[in-house]
Amino acid sequence: MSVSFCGLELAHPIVNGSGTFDAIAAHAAFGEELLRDFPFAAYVSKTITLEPRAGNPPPRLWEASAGLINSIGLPNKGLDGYLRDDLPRLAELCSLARAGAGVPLVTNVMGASATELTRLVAACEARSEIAAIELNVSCPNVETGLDIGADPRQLEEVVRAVRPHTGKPLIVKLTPNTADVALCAQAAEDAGADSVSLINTLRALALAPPTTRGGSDRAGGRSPGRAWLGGATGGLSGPAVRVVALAQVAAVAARVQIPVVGMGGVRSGADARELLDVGARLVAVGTESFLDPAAGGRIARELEAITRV
Amino acid sequence: MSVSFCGLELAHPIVNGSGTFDAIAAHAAFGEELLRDFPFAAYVSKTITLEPRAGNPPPRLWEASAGLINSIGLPNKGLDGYLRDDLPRLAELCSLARAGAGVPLVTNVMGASATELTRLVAACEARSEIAAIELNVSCPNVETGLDIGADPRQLEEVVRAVRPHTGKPLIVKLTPNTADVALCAQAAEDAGADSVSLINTLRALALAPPTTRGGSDRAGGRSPGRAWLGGATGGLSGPAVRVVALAQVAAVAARVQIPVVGMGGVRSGADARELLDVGARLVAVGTESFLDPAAGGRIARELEAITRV
Amino acid sequence: MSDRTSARAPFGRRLLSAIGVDELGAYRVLRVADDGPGAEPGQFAMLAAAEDWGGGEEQRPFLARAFSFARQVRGEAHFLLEDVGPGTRRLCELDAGDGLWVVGPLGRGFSAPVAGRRAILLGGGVGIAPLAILQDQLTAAATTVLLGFRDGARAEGAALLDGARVASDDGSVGHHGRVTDLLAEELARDRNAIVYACGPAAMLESVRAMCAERDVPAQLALEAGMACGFGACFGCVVARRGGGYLRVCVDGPVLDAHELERVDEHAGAPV
Amino acid sequence: MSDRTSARAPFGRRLLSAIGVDELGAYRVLRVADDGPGAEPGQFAMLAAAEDWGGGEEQRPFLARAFSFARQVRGEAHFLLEDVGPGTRRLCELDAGDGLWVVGPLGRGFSAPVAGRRAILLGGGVGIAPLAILQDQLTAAATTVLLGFRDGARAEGAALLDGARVASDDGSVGHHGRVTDLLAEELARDRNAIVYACGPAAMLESVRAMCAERDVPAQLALEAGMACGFGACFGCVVARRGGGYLRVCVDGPVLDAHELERVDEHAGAPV
Ligand SMILES: Cc1cc2nc3c(=O)[nH]c(=O)nc-3n(C[C@H](O)[C@H](O)[C@H](O)COP(=O)(O)OP(=O)(O)OC[C@H]3O[C@@H](n4cnc5c(N)ncnc54)[C@H](O)[C@@H]3O)c2cc1C
Ligand SMILES: Cc1cc2nc3c(=O)[nH]c(=O)nc-3n(C[C@H](O)[C@H](O)[C@H](O)COP(=O)(O)OP(=O)(O)OC[C@H]3O[C@@H](n4cnc5c(N)ncnc54)[C@H](O)[C@@H]3O)c2cc1C
Ligand SMILES: Cc1cc2nc3c(=O)[nH]c(=O)nc-3n(C[C@H](O)[C@H](O)[C@H](O)COP(=O)(O)O)c2cc1C
Ligand SMILES: Cc1cc2nc3c(=O)[nH]c(=O)nc-3n(C[C@H](O)[C@H](O)[C@H](O)COP(=O)(O)O)c2cc1C
Ligand code: FES
Ligand code: FES
Repeated sequence: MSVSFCGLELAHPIVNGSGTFDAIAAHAAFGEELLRDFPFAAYVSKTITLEPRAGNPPPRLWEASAGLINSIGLPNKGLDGYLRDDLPRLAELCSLARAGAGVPLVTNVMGASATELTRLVAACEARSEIAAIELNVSCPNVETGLDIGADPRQLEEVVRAVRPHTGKPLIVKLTPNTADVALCAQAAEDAGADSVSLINTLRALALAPPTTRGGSDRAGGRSPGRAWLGGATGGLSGPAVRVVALAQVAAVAARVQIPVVGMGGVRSGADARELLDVGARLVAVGTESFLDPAAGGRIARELEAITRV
Repeated sequence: MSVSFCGLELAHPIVNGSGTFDAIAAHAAFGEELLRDFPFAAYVSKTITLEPRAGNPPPRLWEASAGLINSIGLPNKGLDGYLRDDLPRLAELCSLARAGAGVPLVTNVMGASATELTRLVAACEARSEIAAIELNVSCPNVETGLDIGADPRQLEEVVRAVRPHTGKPLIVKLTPNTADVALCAQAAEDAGADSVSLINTLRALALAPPTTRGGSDRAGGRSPGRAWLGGATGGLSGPAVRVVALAQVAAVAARVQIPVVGMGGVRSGADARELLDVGARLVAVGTESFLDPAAGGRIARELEAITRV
Repeated sequence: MSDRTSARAPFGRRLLSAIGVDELGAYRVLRVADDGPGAEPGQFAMLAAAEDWGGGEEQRPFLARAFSFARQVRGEAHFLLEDVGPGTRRLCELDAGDGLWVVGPLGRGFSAPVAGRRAILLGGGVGIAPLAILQDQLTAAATTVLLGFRDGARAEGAALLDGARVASDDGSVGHHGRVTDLLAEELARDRNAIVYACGPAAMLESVRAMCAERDVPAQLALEAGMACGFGACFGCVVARRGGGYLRVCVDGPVLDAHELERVDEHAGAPV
Repeated sequence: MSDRTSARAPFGRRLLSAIGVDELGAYRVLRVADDGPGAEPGQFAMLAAAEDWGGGEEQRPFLARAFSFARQVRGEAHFLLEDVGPGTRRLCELDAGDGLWVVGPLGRGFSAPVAGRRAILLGGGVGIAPLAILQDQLTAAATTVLLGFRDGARAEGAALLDGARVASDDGSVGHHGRVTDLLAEELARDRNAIVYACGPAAMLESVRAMCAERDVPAQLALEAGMACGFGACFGCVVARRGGGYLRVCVDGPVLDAHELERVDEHAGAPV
């Protein structure tokens, strides 16, 4: 099932969705088994920003029908902290992954402007540990991420500005919260992106339950319409969004020539197969890894089994 | 729980989503009990177009995770057929509904252009049986419906063109498949709409299962990526979309002054309460009626019980 | 059995309880305590388990599922189930006393045979279900029962009806071949008949064609993916002869063969 | 029990089977056949039923749920459950032999008491769970056990530990009032202690404050809504003293009281 993606040779088409798998924490929790049976053919870092971010106040999670709403708020050490502390460690883990065969490391970055993104991309360009760069222009929890990604014109500008600063594969992660995602994908391709990835989470809202488990009201008195999440609105992921993702990935793959990384609600090899069947080159697994840290490997095996048939 | 909506006095805030309850067919199936316990405080017709439409070829349905994808394609007898055959019958049923108390009849119309919509609206204006008009500018299964509704500028033009032709309450049903639904709601309000309703279904895709129940392939040979629905893509509804609807309704209610009809995945009084809590005036029930034709009434009672607390 | 005016369903879903699930070869017979109105042969109900309906990897079933009344006896409604997916599987696992959401009886059933004509009941696979309750009510008319199955385990379903001639695709029981072969024989012997058929789309299509050719009246009980079962969603359509579509749930499930140009591949029982 | 290096979980979820669910007053004790590594006191596992997880009107649970190891004996892991929602309810209904998806042991457990200090185990409600396995392993050190409950039915949970002094909000059992009243007494008597606490946020916060005041070391086992339990989602955070956030699942669930400015309202056990 090996597949080539923007010049990278991957053992299979399954990778992780940015921000859904912390390889450092997972290694601390699961040890060497994680590296031996590393679930992904490439590893995507969570989103890195120029300045350090603490992330949103809790609560950050809400369980929706067949899905999860998150409002994490992109906590990260900032570019310098990432390059200094995390990148070397991640690079080491990636090189040891798959019993030493190693997996490429993709770094996902987000900036509020073309200037910020350019600095982030330039810094990544300078680091040989980084095999590819993913631009997050789609995070619904951060105003700018949304705005840039939802507007084809702005998106094209930003990608054009960034493109010259790296020779590494440049993946643009699109927002699903837009009228015509294929138009955005087209804009990214026209601006020189090597790949587009989608979907990010769908904008969603969860309200604080009027009463908590004990029957007593957390807020002290019913406060109608009070958002549960510290970040107010959040992003929906998981099985609930799978068919929406499938529609958007199909629309994008039909529009652009560059390879597409499809994701959204994938739980099984059959789900991954469907994204590939509508034109994705790679499939990313996010929320399902929360239910099973080894889900990516299981899905890759299931995919191979179906595909051999 | 009585509520006033654009000058109409409703017994409670629960109505039906357009195209999810055929009162004529339901009366044939359930008889007088339907009228005695009529589940909705107002009745919304399915979408009517100028010309008759047969609708999309089957299959038209797909069950998604915690939701339903439909690609019905707005089958209807066309304006003349509606006014001649269905309207009188619907008006009669509405007058007998709720044990004779009666419920207002809302007619939902869709047109490919301002001209078409104007003709539809003008025709409705002339019929006293119609209490209010809902403009469907959001049906993901029909190109134009999508385009108009997703672009605030176009939407404003259309509503401005239509507005002068009726003195009846004019509800604009927004599409959720857009970058900033509040902007679209604002456009509708600026153009003179009396209310906005949302959400319509989220664009989604279902693929034909590679093998059918018997293990034999319906399509004869695996055809990767073959759409299951006769209409290719469809619209997702039901619990899977509820938190997306909640976010969009909250964003819209925060933006506009006109009353908002909220819908999307409502299964219970608690779900309806949440939509009201974020600012909706009325709540529409769609898919849940398929699981229980009397769901609207149950939800209204649950809502009243919670609200009294 | 009336002429196209069918039994009316109570408004709203009813919470009934399962009496038990019995094996019948490859099939299961679900028995439900049902004090509701009598069903016309050919009518169906929308069923969903009250507990544990959905979830799991697929997060399905979500919607209720349609099943023909196979029999009604003293406050019991019987349904014949074939496990083809998450919904039927869950229903097959119901224990006595488990709750069941039921909407129905729904749809238009079979209409009475024209006096003097022999009734030929032709069923394929799980599609034999509505023919059982039909046979129960066709006491007057002379009837011939022809049933076809994929294999022996399924053929045990024939026990649901009396005096059936059976065909099986694998030859394990009765005629080795299609049940429509038996129909051809019967019609060759005596065409003064009316055919009541339910089964896979391909079977229904050849029944339609054979009867049209020989100009024998035929009533076909169709299937279609359904969300509501009472005409609300317009999802269950089949193409109508002369254009447009019919809603299987309210215009059918039993349709006069003449109403169809052909039987769509999606319009039959599980294969 | 080690010093902050905790037992490592096998990679990936494991399918284990339930041995049974026993009543313990208002709580349930779920016993699981677990051949996995030993858990440190304070560590937890993410649990989900292999069948019938989700669906229904809410279409929940979807994610796995976090539970502290309450005990480990001869290939059995015990979890103390309080039914507060769809996930815990489903787990309380497990029958012997039912499958269970388990990820764990996860997180950082309690650390060994400083030699010579008395260990005070202070638990509130279902939060007593990790104190039971802690007591099992604290054989060496002198221990005092203080447990608080809302009412008598919950107070029966005290049987999980030996020699507990009990307080109940409704006075039905033991001291009529808060368990922290008992802590005040104990610390007044002898401050040369280390406090191990788990329970509702409000309780943990007053334990933190009391111990800070009296400058008694305290380890608090926190809770937080969790999606993954192994540091992947960054969803389970609490504010860290001096800014930033800690992930309860990997930096905790047991935190040194000094790491927190205060215990957030969301960071405790079900009230
Ligand atoms: C009027 C009527 C009467 C019927 N009577 C009977 C009866 O008496 N006995 C009986 O056993 N059955 C009967 N059926 C068929 C029965 O309703 C279906 O077998 C049942 O709905 C299947 O549900 P499931 O969840 O088990 O399988 P599903 O997962 O729904 O799969 C069943 C078939 O539907 C398609 N499918 C697969 N996935 C999906 C999806 N996500 N969304 C939509 N379609 C999908 C495939 O073709 C698959 O083979 C009847 C149907 C109708 C309309
Ligand atoms: C480290 C750790 C150890 C724990 N140990 C134990 C233990 O030993 N025993 C035990 O009984 N419990 C324990 N818990 C708590 C347990 O995990 C929760 O009670 C459980 O997850 C509740 O799930 P539920 O589906 O039953 O209830 P939920 O429906 O998840 O509701 C539980 C609470 O979460 C909130 N909530 C309600 N709806 C939602 C939603 N849709 N999404 C998110 N939050 C919602 C409300 O405050 C509600 O009161 C522990 C938790 C952690 C983090
Ligand atoms: C808890 C959580 C955190 C996420 N963080 C990021 C992030 O930092 N950057 C990003 O581009 N996407 C992020 N995502 C989006 C995922 O990468 C993915 O696009 C989305 O979850 C859909 O896939 P899934 O349904 O398989 O989870 C996050 C998703 C979740 C659930
Ligand atoms: C089968 C089906 C048919 C629908 N037909 C229409 C329609 O004709 N016009 C319209 O404006 N919306 C239509 N809708 C959208 C619903 O009115 C509603 O906006 C949507 O289903 C979300 O609500 P729900 O999740 O409660 O179903 C339809 C929805 C479904 C499921
Ligand atoms: S199933 Fe809904 S209209 Fe027939
Ligand atoms: S629960 Fe996911 S990081 Fe802690």
